[in-house]
Amino acid sequence: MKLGKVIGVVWATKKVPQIHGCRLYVVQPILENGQDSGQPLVVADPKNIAAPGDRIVFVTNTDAAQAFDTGFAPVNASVVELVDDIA
Amino acid sequence: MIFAKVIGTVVSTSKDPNLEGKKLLLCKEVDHTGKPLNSYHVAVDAVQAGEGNFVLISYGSSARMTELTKNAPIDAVIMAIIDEVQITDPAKSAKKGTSEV
Amino acid sequence: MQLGKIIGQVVSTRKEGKVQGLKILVARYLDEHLQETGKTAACVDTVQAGVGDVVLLCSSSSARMTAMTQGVCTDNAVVGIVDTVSSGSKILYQKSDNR
Amino acid sequence: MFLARVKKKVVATEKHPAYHGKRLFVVKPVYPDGREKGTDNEWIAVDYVGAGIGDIVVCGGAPGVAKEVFDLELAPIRTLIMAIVDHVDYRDI
Repeated sequence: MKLGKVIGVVWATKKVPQIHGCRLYVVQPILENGQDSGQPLVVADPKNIAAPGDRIVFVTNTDAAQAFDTGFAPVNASVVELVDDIA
Repeated sequence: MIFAKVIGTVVSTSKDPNLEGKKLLLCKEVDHTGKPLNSYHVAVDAVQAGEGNFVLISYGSSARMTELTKNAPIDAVIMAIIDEVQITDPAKSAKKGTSEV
Repeated sequence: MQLGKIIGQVVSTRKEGKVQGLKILVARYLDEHLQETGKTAACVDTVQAGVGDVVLLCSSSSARMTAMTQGVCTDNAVVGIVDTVSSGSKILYQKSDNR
Repeated sequence: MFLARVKKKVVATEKHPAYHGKRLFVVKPVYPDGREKGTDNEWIAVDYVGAGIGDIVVCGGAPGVAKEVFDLELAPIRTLIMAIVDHVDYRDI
């Protein structure tokens, strides 16, 4: 899992049924000190946790599908937590 | 997921039975501003995409997680057609001028 | 999937149990303009491809999803022989009959 | 699996149901002698062993591991803190 910052929204009307109603964000991976780390990527938000501007924790690869109620969705990354603070 | 632009089609007759009836599209990877990156994918189309479309591709084992691609030897699938990418952080949006998509 | 061109075959007498009897081909990766790149890969053949064919290469765990490669320790498989690649009205590649 | 140092705690109220009651830490991979591996190298890991800030830990995970150890239906969890390291015996090569 990694830390990221939501920097944008991807609008898509035509998508596979598994991700209907799920928002897709452009996320910039960041370090704990707020510094950017690597290239932005698209992250799904199945539980509607995040909003643009938020710091989040996201999970990648096979485990990303587990964030959906069905455990079955063609996504490579999912939001799992909204970060309040890092102490 | 990665951003991509559909640039062509791939036709194959002798292929794995699990690939039959699936449309294969040639997709160039781009970044969120539409700038072409240095890689491409041949992806199975799950959303009736066409040439010129700006799409999202899911890759690796996640690509098998649609009804269409379940249990098929597919490692890239087009799972959404993008209408718009809205970047809220002005410092990040389209640094290189206008989008090419 | 990636596009590749078959440039040879791997001959090996001692192979892991399930790999035995499978043809392992050497493919050179092609870019989106069908130009050869410097990278090559060894991949299990599932569609009787031959040297010179342009093929579809499937990687990672998806490579084990064909009838032939189920449960086989491979992470790269040839899953199709490409006939045509076109971009708009432009034909980028057309398979010739007399290969 | 990799060796890492626990750096900070991530505080969150809104989370995926699988994360309820779990502690998250920022961990940085380290060499056996405790030096950090690069500056741009940082992971978020779910605590399974009761680690604290400053500890050297063993982190890792594979698809499905979290599902098993936490006995959950769905677990979008990849990186786990699996062990707290007392000391590392190693030889420089």
